[in-house]
Amino acid sequence: MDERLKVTLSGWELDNPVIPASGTFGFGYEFADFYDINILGSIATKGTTREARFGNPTPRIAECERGMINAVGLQNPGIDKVISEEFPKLKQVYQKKVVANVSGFSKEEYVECAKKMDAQDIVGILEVNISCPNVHGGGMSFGVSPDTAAEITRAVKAVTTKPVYIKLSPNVTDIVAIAKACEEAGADGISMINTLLGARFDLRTGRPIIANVMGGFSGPAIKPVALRMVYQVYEAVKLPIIGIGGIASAEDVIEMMYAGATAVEIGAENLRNPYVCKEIIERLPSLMDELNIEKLSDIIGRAHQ
Amino acid sequence: MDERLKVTLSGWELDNPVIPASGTFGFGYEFADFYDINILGSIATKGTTREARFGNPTPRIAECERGMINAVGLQNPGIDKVISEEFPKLKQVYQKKVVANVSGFSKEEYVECAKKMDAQDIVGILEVNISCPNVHGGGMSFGVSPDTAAEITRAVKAVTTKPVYIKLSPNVTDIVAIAKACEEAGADGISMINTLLGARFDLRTGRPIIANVMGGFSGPAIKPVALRMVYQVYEAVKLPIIGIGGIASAEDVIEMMYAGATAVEIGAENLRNPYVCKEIIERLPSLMDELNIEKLSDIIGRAHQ
Amino acid sequence: MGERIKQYRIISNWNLADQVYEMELEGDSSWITHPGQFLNVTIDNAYLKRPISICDWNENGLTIIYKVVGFGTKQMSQKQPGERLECLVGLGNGFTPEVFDEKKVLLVGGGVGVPPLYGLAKTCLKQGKQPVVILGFTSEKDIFYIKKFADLGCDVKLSTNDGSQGVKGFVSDVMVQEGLTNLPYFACGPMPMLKAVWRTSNAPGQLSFEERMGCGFGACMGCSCETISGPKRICKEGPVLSSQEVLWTKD
Amino acid sequence: MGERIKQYRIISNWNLADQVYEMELEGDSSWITHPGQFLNVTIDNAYLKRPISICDWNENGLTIIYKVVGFGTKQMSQKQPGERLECLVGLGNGFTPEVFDEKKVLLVGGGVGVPPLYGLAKTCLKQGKQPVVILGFTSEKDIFYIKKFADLGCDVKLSTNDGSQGVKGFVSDVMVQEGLTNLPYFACGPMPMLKAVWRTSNAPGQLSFEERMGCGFGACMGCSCETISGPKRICKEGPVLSSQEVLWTKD
Ligand SMILES: Cc1cc2nc3c(=O)[nH]c(=O)nc-3n(C[C@H](O)[C@H](O)[C@H](O)COP(=O)(O)OP(=O)(O)OC[C@H]3O[C@@H](n4cnc5c(N)ncnc54)[C@H](O)[C@@H]3O)c2cc1C
Ligand SMILES: Cc1cc2nc3c(=O)[nH]c(=O)nc-3n(C[C@H](O)[C@H](O)[C@H](O)COP(=O)(O)OP(=O)(O)OC[C@H]3O[C@@H](n4cnc5c(N)ncnc54)[C@H](O)[C@@H]3O)c2cc1C
Ligand SMILES: Cc1cc2nc3c(=O)[nH]c(=O)nc-3n(C[C@H](O)[C@H](O)[C@H](O)COP(=O)(O)O)c2cc1C
Ligand SMILES: Cc1cc2nc3c(=O)[nH]c(=O)nc-3n(C[C@H](O)[C@H](O)[C@H](O)COP(=O)(O)O)c2cc1C
Ligand code: FES
Ligand code: FES
Repeated sequence: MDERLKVTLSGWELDNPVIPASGTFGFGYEFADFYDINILGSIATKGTTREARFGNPTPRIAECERGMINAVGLQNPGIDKVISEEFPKLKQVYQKKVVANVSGFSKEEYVECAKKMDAQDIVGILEVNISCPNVHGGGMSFGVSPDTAAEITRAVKAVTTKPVYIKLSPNVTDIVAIAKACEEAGADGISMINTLLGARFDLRTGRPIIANVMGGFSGPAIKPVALRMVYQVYEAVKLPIIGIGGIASAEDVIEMMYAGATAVEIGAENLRNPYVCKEIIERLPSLMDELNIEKLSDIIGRAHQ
Repeated sequence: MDERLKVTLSGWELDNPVIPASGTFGFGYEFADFYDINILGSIATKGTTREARFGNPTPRIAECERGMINAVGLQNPGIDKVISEEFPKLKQVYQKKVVANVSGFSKEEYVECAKKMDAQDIVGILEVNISCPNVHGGGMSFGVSPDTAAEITRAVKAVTTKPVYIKLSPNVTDIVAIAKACEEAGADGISMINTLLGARFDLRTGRPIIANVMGGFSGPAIKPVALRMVYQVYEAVKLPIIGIGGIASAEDVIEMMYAGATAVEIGAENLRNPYVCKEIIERLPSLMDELNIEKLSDIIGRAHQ
Repeated sequence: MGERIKQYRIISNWNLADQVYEMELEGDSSWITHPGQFLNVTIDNAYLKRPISICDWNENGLTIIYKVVGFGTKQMSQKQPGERLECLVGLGNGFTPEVFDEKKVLLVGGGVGVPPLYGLAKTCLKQGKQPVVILGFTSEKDIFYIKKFADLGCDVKLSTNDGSQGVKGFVSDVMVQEGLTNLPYFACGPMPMLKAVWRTSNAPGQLSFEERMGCGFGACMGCSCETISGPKRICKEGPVLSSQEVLWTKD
Repeated sequence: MGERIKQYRIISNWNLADQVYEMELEGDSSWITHPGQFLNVTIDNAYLKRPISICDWNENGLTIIYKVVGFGTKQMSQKQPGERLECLVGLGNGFTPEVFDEKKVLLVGGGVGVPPLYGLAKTCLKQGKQPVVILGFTSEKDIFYIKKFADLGCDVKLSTNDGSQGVKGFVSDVMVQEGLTNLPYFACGPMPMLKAVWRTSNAPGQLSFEERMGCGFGACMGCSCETISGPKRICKEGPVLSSQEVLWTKD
């Protein structure tokens, strides 16, 4: 473990800023087949809802240039089973705390999930996904308006003492307004970005590849959008940011931290290369040497200097 | 010329749906060095403003994975010189009509540009860019609200008999609402999408690569977003759509037409491969054979069937 | 390079039937425990890997059979002997013929669902079983591997949709005609074929499924299907599911 | 493949100085009309091409010199003789020494701004001119091509920033020390060097500029700069601009 990689999120010191993103790492233990997952900064667990969900019909996956679309639709066993089955399985192979990602289709559902997560020692940060574009939750998501984003933030903050990070949707006109609303409502941090809404069509049939037509587009292709939004939000709020979107290399981690991220999450790339987080953590020290970076924490927001 | 490639935009029959996108083909004549530009469906000319503009400071270009960021900022010689110098130069090497792209920083500027373009025989369609994210025109662009989009549409429609196509920005929460507002305000068609707002940072210095920090992100990386938006707008409005965003091959043209486009514009890819439009036009007939497509016009919106 | 990402050397790569190729790979096969498992092939300039079933294997390597249907399989078909193929390995549960006590078993394959049945046939024979094999193809030009199955000593039956060889019709027609509807079965092929086999048979069986995959190793939930015992990931709890788990109805 | 996208065969590609490589290419050079023109190199897995100046050319091909600074130039440095390099050609205006009547002219190059001056020196000599060449480098390890210029018969002067070889300081210091401030000049190098040369000289000259480019052939307006006679595209009206066009001030 390299001291130079340490970063701190709301008082929680991580060994390094590398966190697999929610939905691309299950509840972590699947990856113990590939490497010792205790080397990770933390793990953002699969988006959890009050009830068990199967999610959307298949096909749920489409390939894009340097990215992919998913329309998984929050498949998960429901919060009670996550707590009674998934977390215990994870604890057998993993000794750190997690970034627990929760989602909901009503304020009450968020609140209930947050309450239950609050009682879990393994939860280091509560990451509240107000943005999932895959789910037909009756109209637009909570994440597209400052008011509803603030409402969820306040409601969740009221029932937990864990640091609350609101995970923002990029499919909005003014992401800064939404981040500010979350800050004012008491959020402890911002996770950004969730997937862009995208679609692909089958060359042979002309039909949508995804059963639900549209899905969440992510991977290296979206990185410039993520970098831009992290940069904008860093300028506007004082909260720590977990930077997400298209990260696939140690170079990308550094670039995202320059933009303003304190830590990063890595999503789609885990699916294409299950070793990517390990490779990045191993590569960071020598890359820092090449770039004359003494401590990673020195470079957070360097682009703004 | 292959009859099977013909498509019709507001009564104007194009030999094929392939149109180089505004800002990536200058005023066309530069490309006459590469091939006979009369093979093109049409040409969307460089965004034109009332006064001459130098645009933004350099660097204005950054590379991305399967795409690029530009912050040119509407460099152009101003509408009078476009009419007195650029169009005549173009006419020497090109016999068809153009899609004349205009931009502005006030309603009056749009109106003035539209009036002047209206008198030009060479203009087949007036494409009104309400979305350029590069220009600091005092706050948000006209393209992010249905009201201002409709206002510009009405104002331009009032001064021209040319078909008016409104070019939409993808950097919005609800592109359908904006497209609908344009339809109600009398637009004859929709061009979509303009660039996504993006940023990149220099690995060595940590500084933004683009002098203006952010710029317009385009190229194959953004195609899934463009396809999704074209699909959504096709569902919601009855206007013809010129599909734009990440098109780089004949396959991409077909996919965009499945989503709902009647014709397409090709942007960034012209910069990376000046022959791309020619190659696509030449490839389309054999690809149509492979896919059992009799006439291109048959497949417009096939994804919605 | 992570240890479950393996480099294979291509020994041969040749055209077996219309658009269908057989590729022999030299490299690690120690991870293969059951026929019907698969690997995930890295494709240059494509974001996701491509899942392909193991057809056959020995201590030196393995064989895959694939059909060219798009960008990735096209690229595979253009590789030359001596070149390398990168694969993520150790994927899928595979067939478990040992769960059936019966000696006589039915193997039903359609199109590029045929390859995993070859390794399965070998495993069955090793377990002292007598496999009856029904292979279904669209047309004469698509047929491959009949002789390979016969050479193993299997009883092989053939159908083509257009009747250009073998029985005209579907594999399920052969099942009925030949009175094979009471044998424990193993099936791999397109979804309509799996459903037809499942409907036609009165016995239990194992079905190998396909789905568009994100990861292939259980992380993304991209490939899930609903079963009697809850959601299953085709790549992890599958691709082989028991006939008793599917949520289909018999009519 | 469009006709201005050319395939070159790499004849040699070797390390000339610290991170600096010289690459000899066999292929079409008929498009080269002036020293200082450039081509745009295709890089695998990169979206944009990379502009590199022509250093030297003859009827069989051309030579380029490049410094490894990132992804694209690194990839170029790893290419082996016999491999191909794809380039978009016919780019840029180039130097026009013929516009000056003076026999004695000054060529000033800094770092990887040196290469185009080599072709220019040859052209000057062909036109009966006597080039005085000042080459500036950061340090000893960065120096290249001094002997090549000397072998042509040029009067060569050297500066390094750290004084490890030649005059310690900048090329402009050499201009002053050697009394070369009244010669028509040609300069290529980093922006601060161009400015220093321009400020130091009392004569007219030609300056070759660099800018991040989108297309390299005049389509995108990515590379524009403002001049006395309006905006110019570095890739099309440049990269060489007259010293009388720049909008700098003398102090
Ligand atoms: C567990 C499993 C085992 C498989 N084993 C074999 C095998 O042994 N031999 C063989 O030829 N094929 C097999 N397939 C199918 C094979 O994975 C696809 O044909 C391949 O991924 C297509 O890649 P492409 O790049 O050529 O096609 P693309 O250009 O990606 O797509 C072309 C068409 O292929 C189909 N397709 C794409 N991705 C998948 C996918 N992940 N699963 C199923 N269909 C897809 C779609 O119909 C699509 O329209 C298997 C699939 C799975 C899930
Ligand atoms: C007209 C022209 C002629 C040139 N001639 C030469 C030459 O003869 N020899 C030589 O070594 N270099 C030359 N350059 C610079 C060369 O184009 C860049 O060094 C190269 O594009 C960097 O590519 P990369 O992928 O290695 O670096 P990247 O990874 O893309 O970037 C690394 C760094 O290189 C610089 N850079 C990137 N793109 C450009 C660009 N288009 N122009 C200038 N700097 C850039 C930036 O500082 C960046 O931080 C020339 C540039 C221009 C515009
Ligand atoms: C297959 C898949 C499933 C995802 N599921 C969730 C989820 O359950 N909750 C959530 O907040 N984000 C989810 N995401 C979004 C990612 O966490 C991440 O924000 C996004 O993919 C952008 O990062 P990337 O470009 O590195 O993939 C999912 C992404 C993918 C690819
Ligand atoms: C260098 C550059 C300049 C552009 N200038 C304009 C412009 O002047 N007016 C406009 O409406 N769009 C402009 N665009 C946007 C394109 O016309 C197009 O909408 C966008 O690039 C998406 O298409 P692409 O992915 O094919 O590049 C520009 C794009 C680029 C890359
Ligand atoms: S493909 Fe990712 S879980 Fe099956
Ligand atoms: S680089 Fe495109 S105009 Fe110069």
